[in-house]
Amino acid sequence: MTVATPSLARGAPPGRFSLKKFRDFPMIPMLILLIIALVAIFADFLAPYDPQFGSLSQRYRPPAWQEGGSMAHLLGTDHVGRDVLSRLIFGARVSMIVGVTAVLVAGGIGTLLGILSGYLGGWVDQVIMRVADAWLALPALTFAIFLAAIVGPSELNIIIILGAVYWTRYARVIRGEVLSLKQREFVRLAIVAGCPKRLIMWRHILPNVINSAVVLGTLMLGVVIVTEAALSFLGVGVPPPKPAWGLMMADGKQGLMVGRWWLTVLPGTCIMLMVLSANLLGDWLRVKLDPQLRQL
Amino acid sequence: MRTKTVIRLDSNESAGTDNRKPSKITRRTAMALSTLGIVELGRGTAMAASPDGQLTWAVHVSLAPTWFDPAETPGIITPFMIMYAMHDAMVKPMPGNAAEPCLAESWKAAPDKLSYEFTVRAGVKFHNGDPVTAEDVKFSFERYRGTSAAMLKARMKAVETPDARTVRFVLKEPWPDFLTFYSSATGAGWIVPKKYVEKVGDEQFKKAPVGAGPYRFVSFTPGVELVMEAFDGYWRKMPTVKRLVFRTVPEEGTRLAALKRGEVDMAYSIRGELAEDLRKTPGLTLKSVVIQAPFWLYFADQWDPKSPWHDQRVREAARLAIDYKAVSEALTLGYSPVTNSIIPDNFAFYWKPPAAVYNPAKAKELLAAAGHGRGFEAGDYYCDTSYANVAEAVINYLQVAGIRLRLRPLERAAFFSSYSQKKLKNVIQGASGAFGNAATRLEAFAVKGGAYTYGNYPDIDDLFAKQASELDEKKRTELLHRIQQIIHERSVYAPIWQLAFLNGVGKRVGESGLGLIKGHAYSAPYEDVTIKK
Amino acid sequence: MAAMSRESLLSLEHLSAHYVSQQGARVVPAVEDVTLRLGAGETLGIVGESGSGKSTLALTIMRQLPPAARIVSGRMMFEGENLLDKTDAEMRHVRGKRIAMILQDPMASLNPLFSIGNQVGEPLRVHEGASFKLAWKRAIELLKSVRIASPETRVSQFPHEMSGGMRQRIVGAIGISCEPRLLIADEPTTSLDLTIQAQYLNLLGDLQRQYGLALIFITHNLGIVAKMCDLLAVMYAGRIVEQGPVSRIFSAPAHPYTRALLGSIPRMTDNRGRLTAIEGQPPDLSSLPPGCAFAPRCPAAIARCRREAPPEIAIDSDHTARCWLAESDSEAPPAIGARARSDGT
Amino acid sequence: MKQYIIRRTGYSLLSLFLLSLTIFLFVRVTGDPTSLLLEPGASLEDIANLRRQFGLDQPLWLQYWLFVKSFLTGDLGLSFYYRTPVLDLYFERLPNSLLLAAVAMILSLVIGIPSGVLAAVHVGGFWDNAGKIFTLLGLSLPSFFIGLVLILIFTVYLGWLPSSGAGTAWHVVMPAFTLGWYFAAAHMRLTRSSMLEVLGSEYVKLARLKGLPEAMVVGKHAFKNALIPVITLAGINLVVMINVAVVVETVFAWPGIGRLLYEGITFRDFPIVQAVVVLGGSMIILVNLLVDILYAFIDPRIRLES
Repeated sequence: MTVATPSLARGAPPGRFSLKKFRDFPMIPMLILLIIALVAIFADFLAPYDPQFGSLSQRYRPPAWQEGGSMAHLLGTDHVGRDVLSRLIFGARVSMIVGVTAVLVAGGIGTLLGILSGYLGGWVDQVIMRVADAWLALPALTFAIFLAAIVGPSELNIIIILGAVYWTRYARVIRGEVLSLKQREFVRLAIVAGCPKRLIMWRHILPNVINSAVVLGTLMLGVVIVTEAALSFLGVGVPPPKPAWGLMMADGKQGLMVGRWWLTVLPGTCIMLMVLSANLLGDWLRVKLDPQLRQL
Repeated sequence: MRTKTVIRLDSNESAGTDNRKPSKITRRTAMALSTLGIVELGRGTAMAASPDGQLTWAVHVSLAPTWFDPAETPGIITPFMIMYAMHDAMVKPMPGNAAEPCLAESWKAAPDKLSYEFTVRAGVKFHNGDPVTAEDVKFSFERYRGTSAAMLKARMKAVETPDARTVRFVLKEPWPDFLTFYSSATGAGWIVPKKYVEKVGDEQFKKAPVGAGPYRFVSFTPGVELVMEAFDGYWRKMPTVKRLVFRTVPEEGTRLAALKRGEVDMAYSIRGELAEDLRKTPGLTLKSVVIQAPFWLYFADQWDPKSPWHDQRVREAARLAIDYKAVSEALTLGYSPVTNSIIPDNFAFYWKPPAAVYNPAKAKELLAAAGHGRGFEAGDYYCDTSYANVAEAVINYLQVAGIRLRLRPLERAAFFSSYSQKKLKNVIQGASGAFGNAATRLEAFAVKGGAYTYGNYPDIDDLFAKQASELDEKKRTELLHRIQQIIHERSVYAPIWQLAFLNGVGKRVGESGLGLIKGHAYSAPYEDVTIKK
Repeated sequence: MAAMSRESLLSLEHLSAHYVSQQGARVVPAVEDVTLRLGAGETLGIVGESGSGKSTLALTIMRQLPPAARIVSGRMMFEGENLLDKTDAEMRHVRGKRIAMILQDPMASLNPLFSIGNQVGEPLRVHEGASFKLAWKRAIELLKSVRIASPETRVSQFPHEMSGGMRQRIVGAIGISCEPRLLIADEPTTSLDLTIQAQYLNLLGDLQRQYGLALIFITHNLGIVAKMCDLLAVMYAGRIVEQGPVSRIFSAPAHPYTRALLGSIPRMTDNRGRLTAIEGQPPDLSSLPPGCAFAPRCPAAIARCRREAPPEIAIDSDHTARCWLAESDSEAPPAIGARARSDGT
Repeated sequence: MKQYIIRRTGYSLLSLFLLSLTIFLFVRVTGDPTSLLLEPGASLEDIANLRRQFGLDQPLWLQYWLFVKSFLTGDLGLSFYYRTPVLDLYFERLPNSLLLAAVAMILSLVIGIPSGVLAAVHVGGFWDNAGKIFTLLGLSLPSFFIGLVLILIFTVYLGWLPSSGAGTAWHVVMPAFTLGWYFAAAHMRLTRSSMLEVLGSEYVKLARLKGLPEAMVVGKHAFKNALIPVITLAGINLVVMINVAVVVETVFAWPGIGRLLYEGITFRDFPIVQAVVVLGGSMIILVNLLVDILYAFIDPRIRLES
């Protein structure tokens, strides 16, 4: 896909012969993400059934092409007779919202604290990094269950949980970036010029770490969605009957043993496609925007 | 109920471990037969064969050492899974009899109902060889600190031991439920060896428990497995299986896989789809046990005049809108009986209500009459996450009728603490497997001040107060039946089903012990469990 | 100064190296039709703007191009052998032993995880089978010869403990460790400050005399060329547009581009001196104009320049230029130099 | 260096304090253990009795103080559920967890690092793409799914491997693979990108120009440098493994710390949750410290810092 010779491409001044032109934009991943996003937006028009309700008499219909399936339920039905296709379609919305928002929350908190920590240094840095350490030691699951108990289960809750769990990754990476940015001339110049700290962080530091945050975000999207599935497995994920891909997999896991593959394989494929696309896009962005970014 | 094929172990050729002294066996057998008067005499002598082989259970929960000590029995069913093996009680539920004399040979209540006198069975021994005496019985009662311990002791004036085989419980005032509590609702009647416990202390006792049950403790690894071995001095009969192993396997699918591969012989709690698969797998059998855990919908807002749930017609409509049989069929293959009551059908004072009806048309009518012809927003539907699948099915039916609810599954701990702290509203999907009788259940769930009562009806409270002091069994039964009837008529609850516990049994198992004792979820009595020859 | 030896150490004949995209759809001629000769002990300076192909040319000589690049045609004679005929394994023994190269960034050229002695002695161990101990001893000597103070302690230290100038000298030591016949230095002094730069250039000069090295200097800095080199090649858009003895070119540049460069010689005080004094942007190598690549920026361009690319036209026996105007000898409009000068500050 | 370690340890203790306070409060805010150890419908008396037994009737600050004190004296109290000393439970499970984590980590590194190097050396080639697919599968499939599929194949259909439990080497295979795959992917990715970056560096270029054999360029000059971030990540991942391990341990009934914690949480077994989290935290801090020291050992630049 890429004729990568980073040594030549990196930091090339404008006009200089550059290999960037050889890097093809990852069309297919972008297209997949776009389709998922469109499906999520227009779920109401696309889904043939209400994703949250079904009839027990219709339960466990296999996909249409399999024996016993019918065109009425193209991708079959689940344990309470809900249409799998409709759930997948609405699941795109739930998973997208949960995934993207959680990444934004984690990214927002992490970037902010990372900048503060890296730029201000001293006790601020110590406090933020120690909190991050303590946070890291608090397993995501523990946190998830506690939060579910306090706030009650909801998508919002999952977003908060995932955001709260993953901000430390951003904070660490961004802090590292800021530390090296601080040594750069334009920042030093701004400091010498008496620019207030707030302004330096806002005007000089933030725009320069935003690339890393974006790249990290695309890579985190997959992690977040898979974590959501794990939480559902343990019963503290997106609450049923809301359709989310991870929840659908967790709900359908028993079907694996009895040949009801569509209950797990279909949402699993959706997750895979999304994670795959987000990662490929992230990889591309990483090379494009910031080849230095290695963490994760 | 089923005592037929219990003794199918005429295996003199069983692996050459036959080093028993025949005299001992005969004595024990004779004892068992004389007291029970069941089991075929002719076969009895064939039990001279020593226990053999090993059976392994895949258990769905983590085993806790507290379960090895009857004194700490919490009010949940699971500890009895182990207690039936390791210990024995004076009186306990056995096949066909909810209060069968075990370590007690017999008992009688004084005419004034102020004292109960038990005779300890002669010649019964603990695993360490000590005889079971009246002292042990007294000690065990006084040592007991599990569920309802405070209440038991508060009502007790004295525990007397006139001789080594006689124990007399003297009550402060008549208490009709004493035997219920002593025999099944608590662990107070399960006997531990006084001398041994006093010698080793409570901590050590849990590490190396000694009891009077059919199996003695061998080893325990928390979270992994418990191993027990047949106790050849068990009074009732010689167990036929040498070793019992209980392995914790939390994931349902894994339990089934282990069963299929023959790693375990029995797997507890195999639900829904997996149960279907189990049923189809040659060599494996599905064994369902109905346990004392009814499920229900509780209309928490019914006392709030502003709530639509205040209208009895709405509650009734909700009850009519749900096809309980179909739900049971879908989730437990139809094994969970639709009893239409919040009281387990094996409990004392249980009143059998009319069968549940599924009539969506009538439900709509009722709703229309109540002014909700086009349906209504009925609020939240709370449930324990582990039973969200039941909720999903139920909520679907209510939706069809026009009762639109939002499912709010809560993680188990959070659910039960919110439930009891009265923080939930609208509709609650509850369940209970607590021990006791109809009165104890009603106290918690229907009477003013009950731990899970969100509101009360004065007539019910009155009736309940009356029955509490009623000594006449018959009158008391009437009063309790009346309360249950009122609850049914007013649709205070919408009972869903009484949960069936579905288990898998492998091909090596002869008698699984499952379902022998009514209401008991697990294999028991273990001395009746056999391996197929 | 300009004593050309008849025996040439290195001679490149019509050498071309292209970057090819994976699908082969796009071709970037980074080095195009380069012909060069360099005798033993001589010093050649290669100058040109960024992206003109200087570094690619150096890497081509080393046969160490990035994977996307290929040598598409030409011959590359070194000590009588065509380097292009060599297998990769054979070529490996030329690299570092017979031809060595120094990279421009001394900060980044040393592996931070290995001691100086380890890295300086490495070529000896690889090419001459020296033992670690022997290589270590030799490394100390080499450090001494590049004038590193107290080499015995420095040798076991790590790159981050050295100053920039020291690191550059260490890189130099690595270059000469196997006493190569040719040393290619790719902008060796850009990141050094002035005094160090001067010291380093003196050092290289000394080493060259001491070991009889031929040197290829790749630089932006015409001042360095004037100081150090016998020969000069000016590159533009992958081609050598003018080459010859330094003195000749400096006194009578034949190509308008060279003239522009000379007009913008940075003063020695400006150590960052980039050759930016010419109007317009360097061309995009993947879409070169049909004629002379410099034509769009050339103040003296004629119609023919835009139609036809000029060949190397001999001005003198050892002075060539790729310019149609050079055919009719040097009648370059003097205005160019002047104008470039006025722009270039 | 010594000072650096001391300072680092001091800050770590601060983290530990924060952690203990957080977990102490969290666990108490969110549920009542008595409601889980008693069936709904239990009498209020029993509940109060149980609360007294657990010491939950004491004021919060006193409970916290007792917790800290017990921690410092090395006695972490009795589990509510097991009524066994928490420390016993912990150390009974620890070897299993360490075994699983170690095997999974080794597996992930043994698979991840070479395939990452291979992918970096053949960018865009077969190995790179194969690695990418492998990577993304490991990253995008929830581990319970992988676990159940493995059980389905190797236990139910083939009958080769035991479904669950611990004991023999065979028992470790499926859980370790399930756990290791996810991390193999992460390690492969990081090795690849860090390797690519190092391969593009000037010193690798110089190493090539020195005429070093490619194996030596990749193996000596590039690999060692590329390894630094991988080691850092592996250290952090050891921590993350505890999280992911909960699912794996549940699926395979692996008696590890993760499940102990999970059960502790679901039963609101305060002493267990507190102990596991705080002990786990200490371990994490230790690992981080070791990683830092190892890092300083590999990369001499850090040695000079303090």
